[in-house]
Amino acid sequence: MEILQNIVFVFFVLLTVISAGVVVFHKRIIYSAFALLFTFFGVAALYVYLAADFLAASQVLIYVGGILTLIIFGVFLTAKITTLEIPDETHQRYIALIPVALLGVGLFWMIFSAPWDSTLRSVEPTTKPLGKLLLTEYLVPFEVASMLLLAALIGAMRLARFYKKEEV
Amino acid sequence: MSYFNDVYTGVSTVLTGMWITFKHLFAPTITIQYPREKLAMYPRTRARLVNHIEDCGFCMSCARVCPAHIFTIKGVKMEPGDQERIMPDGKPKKMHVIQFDIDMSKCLYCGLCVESCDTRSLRWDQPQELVAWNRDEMFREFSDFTAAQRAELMAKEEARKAAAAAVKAAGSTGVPAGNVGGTVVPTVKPAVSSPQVIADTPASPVTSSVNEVKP
Amino acid sequence: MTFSTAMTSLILKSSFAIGVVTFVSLFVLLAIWLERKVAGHMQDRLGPMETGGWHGWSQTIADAIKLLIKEDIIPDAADKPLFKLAPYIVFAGTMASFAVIPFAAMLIGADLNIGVYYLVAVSSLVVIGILMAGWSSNNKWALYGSMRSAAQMVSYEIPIGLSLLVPIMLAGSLSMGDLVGLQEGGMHHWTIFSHLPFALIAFVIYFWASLAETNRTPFDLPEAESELVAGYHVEYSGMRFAMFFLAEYCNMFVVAAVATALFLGGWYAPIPFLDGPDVGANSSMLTQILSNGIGFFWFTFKATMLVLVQMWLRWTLPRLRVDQLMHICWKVFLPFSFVNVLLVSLWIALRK
Amino acid sequence: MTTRDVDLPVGLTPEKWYEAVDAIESVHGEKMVLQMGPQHPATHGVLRLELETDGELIVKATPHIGYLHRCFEKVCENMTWPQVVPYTDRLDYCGSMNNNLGYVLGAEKLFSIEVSERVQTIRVLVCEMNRIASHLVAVGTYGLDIGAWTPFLFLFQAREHILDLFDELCGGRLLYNYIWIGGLSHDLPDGWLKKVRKFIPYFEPRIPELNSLLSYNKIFVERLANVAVIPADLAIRYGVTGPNLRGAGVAWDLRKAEPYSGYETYEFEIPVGRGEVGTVGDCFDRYIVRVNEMVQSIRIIEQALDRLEKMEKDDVQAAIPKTFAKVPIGELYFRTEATKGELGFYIISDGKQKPNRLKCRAPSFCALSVIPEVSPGLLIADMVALIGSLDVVLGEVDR
Repeated sequence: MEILQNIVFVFFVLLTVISAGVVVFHKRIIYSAFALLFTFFGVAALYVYLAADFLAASQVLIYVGGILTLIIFGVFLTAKITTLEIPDETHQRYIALIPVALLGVGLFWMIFSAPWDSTLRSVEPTTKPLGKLLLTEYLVPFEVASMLLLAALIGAMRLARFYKKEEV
Repeated sequence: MSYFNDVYTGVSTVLTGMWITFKHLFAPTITIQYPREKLAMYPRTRARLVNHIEDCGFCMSCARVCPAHIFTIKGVKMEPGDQERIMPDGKPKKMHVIQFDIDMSKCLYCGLCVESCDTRSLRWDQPQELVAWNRDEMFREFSDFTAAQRAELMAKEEARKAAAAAVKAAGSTGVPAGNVGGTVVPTVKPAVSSPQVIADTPASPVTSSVNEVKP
Repeated sequence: MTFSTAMTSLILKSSFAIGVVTFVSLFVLLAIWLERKVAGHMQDRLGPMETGGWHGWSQTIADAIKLLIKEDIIPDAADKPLFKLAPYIVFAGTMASFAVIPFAAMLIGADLNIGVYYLVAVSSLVVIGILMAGWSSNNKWALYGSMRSAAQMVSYEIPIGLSLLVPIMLAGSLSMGDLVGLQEGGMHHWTIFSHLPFALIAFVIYFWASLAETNRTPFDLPEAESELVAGYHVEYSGMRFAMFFLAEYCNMFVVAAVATALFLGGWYAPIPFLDGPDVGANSSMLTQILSNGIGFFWFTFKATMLVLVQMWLRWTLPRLRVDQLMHICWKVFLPFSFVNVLLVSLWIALRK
Repeated sequence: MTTRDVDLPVGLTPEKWYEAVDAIESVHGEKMVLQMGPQHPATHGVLRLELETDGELIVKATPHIGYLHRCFEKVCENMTWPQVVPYTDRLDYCGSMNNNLGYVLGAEKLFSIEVSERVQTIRVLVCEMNRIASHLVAVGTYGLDIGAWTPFLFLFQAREHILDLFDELCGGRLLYNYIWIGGLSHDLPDGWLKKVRKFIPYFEPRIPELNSLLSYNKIFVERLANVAVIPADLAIRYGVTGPNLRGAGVAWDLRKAEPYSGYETYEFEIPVGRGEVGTVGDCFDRYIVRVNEMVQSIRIIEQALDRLEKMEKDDVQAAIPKTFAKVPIGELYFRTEATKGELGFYIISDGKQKPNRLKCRAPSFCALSVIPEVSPGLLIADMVALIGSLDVVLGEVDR
């Protein structure tokens, strides 16, 4: 069983990494957007391996169902999307090397220093503690975030409603 | 308040509609299972033209009245020895109808030809299935003359015409060749070698004499 | 976990998956036939009567074979990789939902403790598939259809989620097994009847919103044949079209199954007398099979009845317009379900 | 069209706002051109609409016609006077009897033919039955356009009864060629009037059923109310007639205004749009006028039946001229109220056996010409509702 699980794990890792590569490197923006679907999905699968099933489902629900849909809408609404050429020449590549290298070092440090728990655990119900924490300890951040989103929502509506259909 | 009113009318009209369709769910069906059950055709239904050629007197009224020129009719005058036949309208048959073709693919199904047929030889029949695999099947021939007979009769007619023309050329004032039967004037020009009379809508006054076809 | 038990569980799971796929295919064949029959009889006709003898029972099979052997046409200007991928994503998104559908007490693919949440999440995959189909067809009508569909499904997920919250709050669990298990013991224990009127309102809202989720009349704007010809699958033919079709009918079953599980008592019979025998830890194999079989029957029966209601509505109602669709979602369903959730939580708090 | 709302954000002058909007529009002011038709299911035939859309909002709509052009007018110039009648069948193929009547009455006026009262009554009877059949198609397919399938089939059941009656009467189900210059092609078959009599109690309950299933369904009403309003002045300006004009609130019906075939002796009302659920002249008014006209047609049919049952049988072909040899020279315009509106025939005769010129004034053509005027600002779904409510028949538009 270990082997099988490892195979599945490697599959999801590859799915995530390769599709993330497509997102970054593909020249057609629509492909990048759709490749994001597989990235999100792979990441959700990795969450399941970390016994975070609620987070996995949230990942799919919010990122795939909400954000990715929005991104694709945005891409669709981009003018002349079919003929859009993304310039692939990089500018100032030597200067860019410095932050990239720093970022890489940071990431690798994180990867190697993090205490990885590689034992497989059965999925425990996480919803109850999550809900409890959200409504007790993290109540203020939770509410502040929701207020922010609400404000953004209302603002977006205010902006979008500026055109008004004339009463016929 | 109008908001709740809208919600109420929305729900209630949907339920009313559902009730109506639900009642129809158990209503007897009105369709029939076609290949097994067939509806009777009405006697006047315009489905396919048939010509009962023995009654056809070559009066050409169908061809003249047809808006779509679907008829091709040829006739030759009967010899005195040929079998005489009294037509339904009381007059003796005077012409052999050597060709009577109907191109149903051009037909408008207006029924003017059937109504104009004095002898009621042209009628509608009501086949249950009116299908054809190709256009040739829509082309219907009604003359009961074989090709050989037709050629023979046409040769005879030609000989007669030639004789008449010869007489005419000799200075005699003969009766115009085509004036037969008093129904139509198939004007045959002597110059044309073939004596065929192709039906076309002539510019002559259109007879619209109509008999009620009681099927 | 020893290797043999692991293999047994793997085989069991795979056979369950195969069983689900078989069941779904059979159900879709039945549902399409049923749809035609319902439509026919509502319109005073008979529907298909020829193929296969009794009331044309094999008409759908014939159609499926026809679709299978049809030429697979891909438009020249279509975005070919996406065009080919889209039906599978839609199909996968729909089939993934079946993992948590509780057909019977022991016939649940995976009784996740976040069952309902998982279901809501995977259904969003379908949106992406539809967007992909509409975009890649390179057809303006298809694009309109997919945009409408995506907007509609994203919007209607909110009233669906809120109305599903009511039984979840009442049961205090997200697991499908728990949600159904609490409704044992006759019709008056079903959520829809045991918690009047909140559960009833939630059920009605869920059912209507699920029509939008499955693109059925009166919310069939993405397909609207008189407006958008066929919407997002206008360019699809043959097997790829069949995938969309299959997914659509699967979706109908999924939403009906969720309604059954959460509101209508799941696998329990209306009267306890009609339930299967009780199953304990040491019941015989036969008892287990019998009990689950009867449960399976009741579950599919109820879900099929709901699917029939969906068909009934389809053949009764006209279609809404885009702005009215959004109006109903945001200004009717959403306030009603919000108030409903609030009242339920108050009620729960007061009862304690 | 879209106009800018007046309530600007605080501190933003209209000038600034317009500037900003223009800047935005110049970036993505692209309009999408959408070809609706000629194969589109909602265009009722082979109409092509070139829609310029901004999202789902229509900015401009241009109808393109001619996909069903059959040279009707030119063909008629090569047909003898009675031969034209079968061609008029094909104008508005849903209301052939009315087309026959329009031309025949014009020709009868030319030839100064008087037909007997019985023939006139039969003509009125069949024309009103045909009007019901035509409106059933219009209303039924309208339901189909809006997405309701079942009413369509219910209405076609009723239409099938009428077509069966016509089949028995003259042998044609759709193209009748029944009304001839100076008479009718056939007399009534035995027992036919009784069958028509039986049709009335069958048909009358269909209308309330239709109303509760479709007409007053909330979704249907919402789809039609206030959509694509054609006000009375616009309708008159474009020459829109028939139920479309009456839907705009103008009680104009040639059967009342210029009665022919003895319509003045029948009691019936002209249903007009009253803005029941929205504005006068919206899609719903045009729709409901058709439904109400069916009720009025039933009234006329009942009266005609009463008269016919009392009348002595006479030769319906008595007034048909044996030959059309003496053709008067002159020109005339005769108009009748066909199912779609004012159907006029402008006939020029130069004394020959064939019309010198036959101009047909088709009501659907005028109705179609309103589309560019009223369509800006509609959604695509509204466009479908608009075309359906105008009830255009392309056979008549293209001729």
